[in-house]
Amino acid sequence: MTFLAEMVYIAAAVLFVVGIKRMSAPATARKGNLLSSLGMFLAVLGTLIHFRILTPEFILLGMVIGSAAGAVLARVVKMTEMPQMVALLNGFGGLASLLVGWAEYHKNPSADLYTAVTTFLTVVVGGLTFSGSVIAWAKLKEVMTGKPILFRGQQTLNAAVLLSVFAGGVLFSMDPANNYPIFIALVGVGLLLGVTSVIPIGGADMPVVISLLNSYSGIAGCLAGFVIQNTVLIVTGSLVGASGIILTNIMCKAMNRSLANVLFSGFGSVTAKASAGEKGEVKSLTAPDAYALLEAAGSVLFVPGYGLAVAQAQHACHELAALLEKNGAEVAFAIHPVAGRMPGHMNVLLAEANVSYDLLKEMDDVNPGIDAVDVAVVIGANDVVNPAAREDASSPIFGMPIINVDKARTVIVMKRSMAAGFAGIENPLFYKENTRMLFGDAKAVLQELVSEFKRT
Amino acid sequence: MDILTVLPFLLMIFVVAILLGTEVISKVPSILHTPLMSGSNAISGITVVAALVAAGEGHNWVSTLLGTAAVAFAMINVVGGYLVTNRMLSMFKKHEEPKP
Amino acid sequence: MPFSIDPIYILILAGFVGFEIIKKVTPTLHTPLMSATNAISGISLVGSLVAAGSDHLTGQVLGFVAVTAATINVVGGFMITERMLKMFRKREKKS
Amino acid sequence: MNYMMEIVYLFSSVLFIMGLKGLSHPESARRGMHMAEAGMLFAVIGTLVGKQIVTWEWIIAGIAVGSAIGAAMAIFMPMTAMPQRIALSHAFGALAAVLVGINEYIEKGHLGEITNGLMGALGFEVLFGALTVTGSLMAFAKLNEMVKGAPITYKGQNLVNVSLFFVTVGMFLYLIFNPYDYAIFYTMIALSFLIGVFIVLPIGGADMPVVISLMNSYAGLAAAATGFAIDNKVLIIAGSLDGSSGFILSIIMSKAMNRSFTNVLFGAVGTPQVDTSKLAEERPIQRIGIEDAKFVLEQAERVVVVPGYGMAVAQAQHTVRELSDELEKRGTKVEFAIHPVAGRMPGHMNVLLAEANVSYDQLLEMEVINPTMDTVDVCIVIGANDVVNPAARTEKASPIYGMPIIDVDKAKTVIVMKRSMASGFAGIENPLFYEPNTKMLFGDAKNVMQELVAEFKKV
Repeated sequence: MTFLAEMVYIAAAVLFVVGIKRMSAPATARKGNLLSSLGMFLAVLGTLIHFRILTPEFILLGMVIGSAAGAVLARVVKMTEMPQMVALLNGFGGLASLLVGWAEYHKNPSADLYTAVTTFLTVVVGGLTFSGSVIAWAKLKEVMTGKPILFRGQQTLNAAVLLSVFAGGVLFSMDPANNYPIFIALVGVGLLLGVTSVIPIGGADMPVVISLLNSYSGIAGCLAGFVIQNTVLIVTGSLVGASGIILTNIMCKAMNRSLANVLFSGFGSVTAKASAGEKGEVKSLTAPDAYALLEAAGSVLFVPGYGLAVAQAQHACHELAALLEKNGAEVAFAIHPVAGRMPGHMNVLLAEANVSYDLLKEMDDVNPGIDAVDVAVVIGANDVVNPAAREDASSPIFGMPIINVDKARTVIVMKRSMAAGFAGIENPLFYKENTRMLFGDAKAVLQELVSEFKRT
Repeated sequence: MDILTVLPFLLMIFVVAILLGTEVISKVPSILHTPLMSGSNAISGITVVAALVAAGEGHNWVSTLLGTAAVAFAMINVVGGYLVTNRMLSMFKKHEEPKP
Repeated sequence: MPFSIDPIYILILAGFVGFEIIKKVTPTLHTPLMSATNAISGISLVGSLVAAGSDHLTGQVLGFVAVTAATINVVGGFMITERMLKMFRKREKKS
Repeated sequence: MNYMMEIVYLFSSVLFIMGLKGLSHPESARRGMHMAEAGMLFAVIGTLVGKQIVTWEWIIAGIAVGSAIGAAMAIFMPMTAMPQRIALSHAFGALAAVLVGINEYIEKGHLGEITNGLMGALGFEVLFGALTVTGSLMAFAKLNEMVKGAPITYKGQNLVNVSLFFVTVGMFLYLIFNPYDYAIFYTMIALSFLIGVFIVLPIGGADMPVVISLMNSYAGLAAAATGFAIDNKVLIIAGSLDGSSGFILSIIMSKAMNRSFTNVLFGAVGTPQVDTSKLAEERPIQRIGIEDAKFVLEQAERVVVVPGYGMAVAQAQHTVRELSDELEKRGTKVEFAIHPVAGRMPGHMNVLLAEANVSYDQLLEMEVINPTMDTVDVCIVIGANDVVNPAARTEKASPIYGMPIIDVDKAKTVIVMKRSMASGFAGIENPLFYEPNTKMLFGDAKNVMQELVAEFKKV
């Protein structure tokens, strides 16, 4: 490896780190993205110039196809479909690492132990990332059922697959030169592992899974870096790996679950224990009543859930917020960490609808001052505002951090009907003294409110 | 050994360590800035590692002399730095329960 | 290639850096963060380039697919991140 | 270099990082430092075992002498002398680096193995090292008042410094391409010793925190350069951790003093800036006696103490803590507002108060206390002056305009303890003293405090 290429790699690594660092505030984030793409450009340029690359036409063809596909994907994808897109991209990352490992092995089958072990790990992690991401993508896209797929002997099967990965790995590493078939089998088993580990996970747990696969794709890249002894791959791979793990951890905490619980239990399906002893009475109200409430409010807090995005009501919501602001009310949006389908998803959806980012507040910032809020409007969110998480020790979501809307002076809950939420847990919020239910489709109701405001 | 062959690795390590240092240290609250300084000073006494080799390889008396002096100075940093940091940090206590 | 400890140094240091930096990213930007790191992990493009540039057919084919997959990541990832970040605007001054 | 030793080094590096990370909270700080200590132990043992060490006597002698001196300094130095200790210790660390560098140069010179790259690393090592040695010694002398603390300036100073600097850098560049020119090598070292003296001479005592932090950074860089010279990663990591720590601290310090980096290095401020921005109308000041002060404090629900270096000089921190205990016994909430440059090095004041048994959750940073200043009943300013000077906020003509200050003037009542009406270190008039809600309590900080405590105990 030439000296100059290594220097270019160092510059690229720094650009990546600085780029991510800039992500810590919306104002600097775009510059950061630009910097890290510059880093990528440098890394590619350095590699192309300083390796004796014999057949550039294949490379160029691959890069043209890849760029075109990537650009098209990036242009057309809807913001609600971000999770699918990211899942797919994770998959491609894993696939690329898998193929690099394979090509490296093919080029030099009689490698030493170190190279054999790292190659085997690269291929398995890369394959698992690829197939796992494809399954996650299919689930999110609803090509296949979002429900956990459970069958008898599943645990046994998983254990068997895992065991065969290890056994195969050991066999392969002992004598890589004569074990091409075992290598191919390992590729297959790695792919199988991705499938078996993602199918039992339900749609609600997808944020965790995507974050985890994100981390895996980084780890796969990092391992590939070990195979070809390339520093910039190791640095960036571990950056991405760390990022994914941190996000996974945040997601798990926000959902009050342990990682092991998500991976092995298939939670999304079960539970549904209606534990509300006295239900109390539900007070519903109509759009004009809600208008009167909002019109008089000095501060309004919107709590959007994924239901809002499904109804494509974020634009109507923004319009209402703007009208309320014009009316002199203080408006903010409280975003639960798991709102949406991947980390930070809801923020993007609201940003798309032109909501200013200084109105987007994190749960931890909103909760302490929530008793000063006049009206909290819950749209399409359920579990993340369920006070049972705070009060009812027997509830399955007990201990999960929630947005304490029940402490606001008045709560308006927009909901289609009284059906329980995604996780099937009864929500005592609906029966609280200060809660008013506003039934109907979120978008239609919001539009009604907007026109109510405009009339005056 | 020509340093140019290992330089890239070393530089990469240097750069990444600088980035890391900046991140870790910018989180130290100003309460602990003095212990931070004496602590990181003790850490930089790691020069002792190089000094040990210089003193102990026994090539000639100049090396031994220079090396020994270096060992002594570096050890002042290491021992003194850690001890004094420890002494300072042991002073940072939370309130005891109010006496009855 | 012989075993060397150097890459392990770099791995561990970079891991620490990653943790420190990413912990500070605001939750508001978690989705862009993820798509950006995704694009960055397309760095396996570097490895793919070497593979695709080798002198035997299998390597070329594997490398070709790898280059394609990695480039999708790189280009798609950066572009979508840019697109998202463009949406995060501060409120304009009210007229 | 064998694997085992490299792995030990790697382990040490990780321990160092975790150690510094631990410092982000007083709770975890000591455990962190224990980790860093263990890291150092491993690194030393690893080197002794892994390298082909032939002679032991000298190593043992060096370790014994160094440990004894270090331990003695650590145990017996008073906390107010912390900046001096740190300055000295920078000098020692840098000296060790210089010696190692010279040795490497001699040995490799004998073998004829100095490549251009190696020379580059060695050059950095001895340059930074030598400059840090004399620079820190100068700082030490100034802090210890062996050399006068005021800036020493003369005509053409900047010209001399700049030309010295360029000559040295020129020699360094020459050496990279002609590494075997021994005379130039040693002259370069001598010159950088000189540079160290010259760059600290014109810097005043008030700017010492910045200088110490900067020296800290240089000492770290010298260690990192050593790592490059002998291909040792743990030196690079530890050195760059130290380097970045010093760098961050000097930036924080410069910001807190409202000065730019270059300003500190070349401006020779700290020179009593002739400041004639006297207040237009001489307003009367209000004095207050001990008994009245006690009365005011007794009524207060929230008291904030703003200590300055004057308090430490008067050794009044223990009495201050006694007063705070008395007040807390009465149900008053007592806090300490610490300006980043209070004391003589970063975070110095916190250590002094911690030594006097003040709980660390009572020590608040400037940014934390300022927003709630208007709910403070009484603010006691002891031996601080510029860091509470509202002119920094209001008066554009003031030399400290723009410097972040603790907004004591927003508290309901301010009691300023001061020896006399003389202006502070920087010689800047303080309009705080003439504010209607300010009461002046003249006298020696320690005596006044003791009287105040006695007054409280009387009841």
